Amino acid sequence: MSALMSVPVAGRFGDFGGRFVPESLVPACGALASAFAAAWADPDFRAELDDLLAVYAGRPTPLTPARTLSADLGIELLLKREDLAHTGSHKINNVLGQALLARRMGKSRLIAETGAGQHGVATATAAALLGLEATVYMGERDIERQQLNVLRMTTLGATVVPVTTGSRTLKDATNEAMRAWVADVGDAHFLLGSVGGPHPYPWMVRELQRVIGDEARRQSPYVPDVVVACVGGGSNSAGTFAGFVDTPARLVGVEAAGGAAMTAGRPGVVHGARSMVLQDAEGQVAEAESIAAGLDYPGIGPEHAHLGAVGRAEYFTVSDTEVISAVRRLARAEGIICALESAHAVAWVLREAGTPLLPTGSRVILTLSGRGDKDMATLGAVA
Amino acid sequence: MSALMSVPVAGRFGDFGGRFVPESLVPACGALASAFAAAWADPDFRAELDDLLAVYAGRPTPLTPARTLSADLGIELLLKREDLAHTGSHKINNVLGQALLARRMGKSRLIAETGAGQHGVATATAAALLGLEATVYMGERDIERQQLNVLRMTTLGATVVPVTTGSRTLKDATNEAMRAWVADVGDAHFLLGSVGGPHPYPWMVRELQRVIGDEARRQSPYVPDVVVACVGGGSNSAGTFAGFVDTPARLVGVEAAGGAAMTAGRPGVVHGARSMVLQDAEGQVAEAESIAAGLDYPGIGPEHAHLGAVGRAEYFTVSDTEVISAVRRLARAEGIICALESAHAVAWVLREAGTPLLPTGSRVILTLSGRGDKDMATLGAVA
Amino acid sequence: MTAKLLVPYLTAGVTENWLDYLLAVQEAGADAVEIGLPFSDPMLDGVTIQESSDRALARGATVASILRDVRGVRDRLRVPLIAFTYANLVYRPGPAVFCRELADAGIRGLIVPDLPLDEAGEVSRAAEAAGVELTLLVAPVTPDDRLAEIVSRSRGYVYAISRMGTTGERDALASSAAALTARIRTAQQRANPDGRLPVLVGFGVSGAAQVAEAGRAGDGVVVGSALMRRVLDGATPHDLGAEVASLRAALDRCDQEDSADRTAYAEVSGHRG
Amino acid sequence: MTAKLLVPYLTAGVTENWLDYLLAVQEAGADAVEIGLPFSDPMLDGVTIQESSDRALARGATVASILRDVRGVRDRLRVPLIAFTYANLVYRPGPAVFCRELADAGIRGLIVPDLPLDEAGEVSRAAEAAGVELTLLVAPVTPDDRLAEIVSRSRGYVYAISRMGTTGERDALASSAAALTARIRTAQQRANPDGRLPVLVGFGVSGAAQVAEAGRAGDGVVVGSALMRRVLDGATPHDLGAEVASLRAALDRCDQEDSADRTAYAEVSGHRG
Ligand SMILES: Cc1ncc(COP(=O)(O)O)c(C=O)c1O
Ligand SMILES: Cc1ncc(COP(=O)(O)O)c(C=O)c1O
Repeated sequence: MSALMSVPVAGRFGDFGGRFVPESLVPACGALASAFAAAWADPDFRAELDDLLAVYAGRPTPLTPARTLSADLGIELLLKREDLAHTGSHKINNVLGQALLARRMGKSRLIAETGAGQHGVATATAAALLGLEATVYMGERDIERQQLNVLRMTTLGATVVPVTTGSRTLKDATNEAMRAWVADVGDAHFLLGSVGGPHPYPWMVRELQRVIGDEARRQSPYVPDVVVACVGGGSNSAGTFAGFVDTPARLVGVEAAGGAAMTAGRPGVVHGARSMVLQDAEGQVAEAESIAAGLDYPGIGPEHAHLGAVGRAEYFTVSDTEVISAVRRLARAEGIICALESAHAVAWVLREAGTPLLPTGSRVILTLSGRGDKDMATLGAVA
Repeated sequence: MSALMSVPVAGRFGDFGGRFVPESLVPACGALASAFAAAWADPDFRAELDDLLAVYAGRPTPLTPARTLSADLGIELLLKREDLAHTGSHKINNVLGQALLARRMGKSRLIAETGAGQHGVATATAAALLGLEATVYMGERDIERQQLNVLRMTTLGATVVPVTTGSRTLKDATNEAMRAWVADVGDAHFLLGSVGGPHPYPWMVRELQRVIGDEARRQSPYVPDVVVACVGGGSNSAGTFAGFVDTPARLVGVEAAGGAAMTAGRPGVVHGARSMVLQDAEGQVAEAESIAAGLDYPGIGPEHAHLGAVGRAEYFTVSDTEVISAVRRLARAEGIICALESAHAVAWVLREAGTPLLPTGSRVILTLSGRGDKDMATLGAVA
Repeated sequence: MTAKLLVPYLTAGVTENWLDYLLAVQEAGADAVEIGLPFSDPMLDGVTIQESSDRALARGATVASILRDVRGVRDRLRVPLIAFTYANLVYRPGPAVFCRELADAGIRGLIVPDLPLDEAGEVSRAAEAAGVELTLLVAPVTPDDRLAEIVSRSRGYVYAISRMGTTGERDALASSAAALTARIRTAQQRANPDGRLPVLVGFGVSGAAQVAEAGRAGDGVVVGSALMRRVLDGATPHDLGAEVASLRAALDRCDQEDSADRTAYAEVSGHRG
Repeated sequence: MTAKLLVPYLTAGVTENWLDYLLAVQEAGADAVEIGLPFSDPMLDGVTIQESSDRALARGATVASILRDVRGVRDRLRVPLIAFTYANLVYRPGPAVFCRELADAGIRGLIVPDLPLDEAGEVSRAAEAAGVELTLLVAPVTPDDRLAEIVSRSRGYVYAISRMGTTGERDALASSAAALTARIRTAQQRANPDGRLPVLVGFGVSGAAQVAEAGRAGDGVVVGSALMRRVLDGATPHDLGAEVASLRAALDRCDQEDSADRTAYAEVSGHRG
């Protein structure tokens, strides 16, 4: 099983992955793959990153027993607390790694796409820390519903560019970011926020996020029965799964019902990789529709497509309504307000505990990918 | 020197402190003092609290070198990162301790006052975690400028009661909370958020916050020349100072120019303790006026009054304008958006670095008491 | 005549003509009047007295101006005045100065609700030196030994807090009132069987029925918020006098029904007779 | 006549009468026409072609409807058509099916900008089997060895991306265009000195001057955004024909000035003659 998660040959995860990018980007992707491989094998680079993760980003994040919910649901639930990481989500793990890499490659600018704004905030943060410029592309619709994060990015000195095309969400922001990269591929590093995109991104981002799973594995008193995480592009889940893929633990990814590439999509090519994609019969990419801006994305990282195809991981969906009550229930039971994205994983556990999918007595590790401050306005509006 | 910080005899810190409360509250204060003394001496209680602080609240928080600012300012600046603690500020340290104590005392309700809302959020959090009820009093003016935290509290299941009297800020919220406590002293614990109030609060809250200073002392490679923290009621500073009071480090508290009890106040009695108080010639308490809701308070904990009187700690003020640029400068230099409250400490360092107050080459530990998400709307408005 | 004591509370300075209210309640049968020196942060007061305090402060009332007012009507006052205020107003000028000023204005007593027994030493000495009676408060939760100590250190009256909570009108008088006055009497009996201070019941007493009930429990009753509510709502001094007169009547009725176990408080109180 | 090639680009389905634009540019002297099959996420296109694609999709244009349209005017078409679209539209039905459908509609070539050399195998085989020419793209940043490989695998033309960036009008033609076409010719020379594919220069070419410049650099030029901008702004087929005619004239002028180093592309291109 562990071979599933190793370095993908030619950027492939089984039938998925690859590098479907304009010729103008091919050399840059190649250079990035080599640079990351070299850096990842370089103990100095690893040490610098580990140090930043510890003294700057607050790692390790705790593994918190959810005592009340566990008792209520008849399971043992442990929460991996990425909500406590600096900037408020797991996104910082990836961003610090890539920003260090960009500096090592002599780049002066970071370009990023963002949905919920967490990746944008993390990118702006790393740029400030390392003295790089940052330009963040964000759909107009996401700008409206994630005002807090827009203010955070500009306070950090980043330029936020509103994207007005298509569904005005993450998919379109990603298109714009890639266009911007094509135009400045020499000076800019495209700091992709999840495990999608052309090789080496799916592999690199999963490696940078595996700290979640590796830590949880070390912190947990046992190998759990089930490991569960929400899935947007799939980075927090990929990072979590990486720590458990070689154990008997079941791996569960939870998608937004309105953005369920695994559950409702078909194989396709978007944003540089072959993976599962929400699309119509002709191949036009569908617009995702979820209350969680970070899951409002019609694609998913290719490794998930592969893990799903070979049956190593299972994928389910939950509805916006379930998600809203999950945020509230977790808040009231455990005193933790998680992000709407993360609440997808919680909602699945709440729904399935005691069913054959999650039998009573199950030991569960759930990654809380981020905190919910950014979502308070949205939640207030549906109160 | 360490005697300064020991258990205050009869609740006194030199000329300051005491228990100036209605007779109706005297027995409750007495019971609380005994209960805390017993709990604090009980290894089981300490172990339970330490466990919660670690696996739930994310302690220890890092001590982050501020590399860019250090280079720019010609000092060595280390940041104690309470912004990374669960709920986003140091307030959780105190709240978890008092909530555990309340449960141990058989109380079913928590009553709290809040200014910036951080203490209210922390209280709502601990109440949810431990299955207690929470009622939080908050000035109407603070409710307006800290909307995010109001939504967080209600999401956590707390009742937020708007206070419409006086300056409609923290002082008035504290009055209301004490009134509510008088009316329900049997079932309710008054979970005071800072080192003010009647004995045992100033001592108890400082003990619960000393984890900040103790950790920083352990994490720092050296005893710093200067330890600096912002001062509202004075809890994050008291907790920080506690770790260094027996060293040669200078202790510096930074107040809001508009709420400078130490710098512009005189001895007086408010909210149960004799301390320094902003007041007029007759003794009417002044309304503080600061951009930082958490520092909008005319009083200060009695231990600070004492540390100031005996010269062990120094107190300075910074203006709202300096605070706003400090938030921005820290964000752009280090990728950390701190709370407006915490930015007071930063602003002082920015202003004084290289002056006789903070000579070039100084080694400084600065407590960042909280994160700035809650202040983004305020900051956006003054952009 | 040795009736139950009726002690109205008035926030000093609440209106320009606040002295008219003072004189009106005196005429209506008050045995003494508590005058509130308004404080910015009246921690133990409910909304009504907060509002009257805010109004007085907004009008520019100060301790000095109030004492000046009081001195102005000194020769028309036949009942004792008791100042009710918070510790910070006492400490700011210093307890000695503060108490001397009260005495100079002819004020007989002082109540400081946020100054419990343990903190009262300095003010107590200053009051005594100035000839001002510092009345201490007892609460339903005060334990017996502490209660005995308070009773022995209190001057003028003993103030029985009828309920846990702030000042302010309530629907019914708490049962704790009677229990508390009984405990206070026991302590008084034990300490000094021959003479004792009157026990005033206060905090949330409103309306004739409650006044009568409180009167039965103690030696007298303090009525504050119920009166200040009327003032805030626009009652004239004459209106307020009528209100106090009706409370007086209710109290006297209860007193007669109850005369069997009446105490000869006139002999122990410095305030009447 | 062996002039420089002029290849206009049109987003298929952008208006109901889009075929009129197609026929008009043919009449105005186009040597071939790229027809864009609109895709929801045109990653390599600038705002103009994004907007035309969105408009076509909003009108309900599909690959099937477009191919139907094309079949309808087949007998009036004298120049080859080249489909320009993104990989997902090719993979959804499968490359074999997709390419057969193109061929059935009489479409001669295919360009897929997000299908670089390394990923092109399957589509390339399917295209060949269906008799469709899969034209590959070369970018200024493409290294020499890779460029040689692309040149040898490209069919129909070699597409030289004139600049780093998306499609869309620019103020000036990048100097990288001439450098790139020179490198491509060197590679072609080395591989097959006797015959070679025409090199088309595209991306951001607009206006007569840039067309002439691009024509001098390569064997022909693709003009897309500059034309689609006019269509979006309301130009009629006649207007667009006039525009293309003026570009044709500019290109021919440059061609004559430049005739010394002209290549006999007619002999190597499958598209003309
Ligand atoms: C808190 C949080 N969780 C999850 C996601 C989804 O991304 P991924 O699936 O890559 O972890 C996001 C994306 O913005 C996010 O902000
Ligand atoms: C982030 C933060 N820092 C500081 C303070 C001031 O409190 P203290 O001086 O007790 O630390 C507050 C109070 O709300 C706060 O929220």
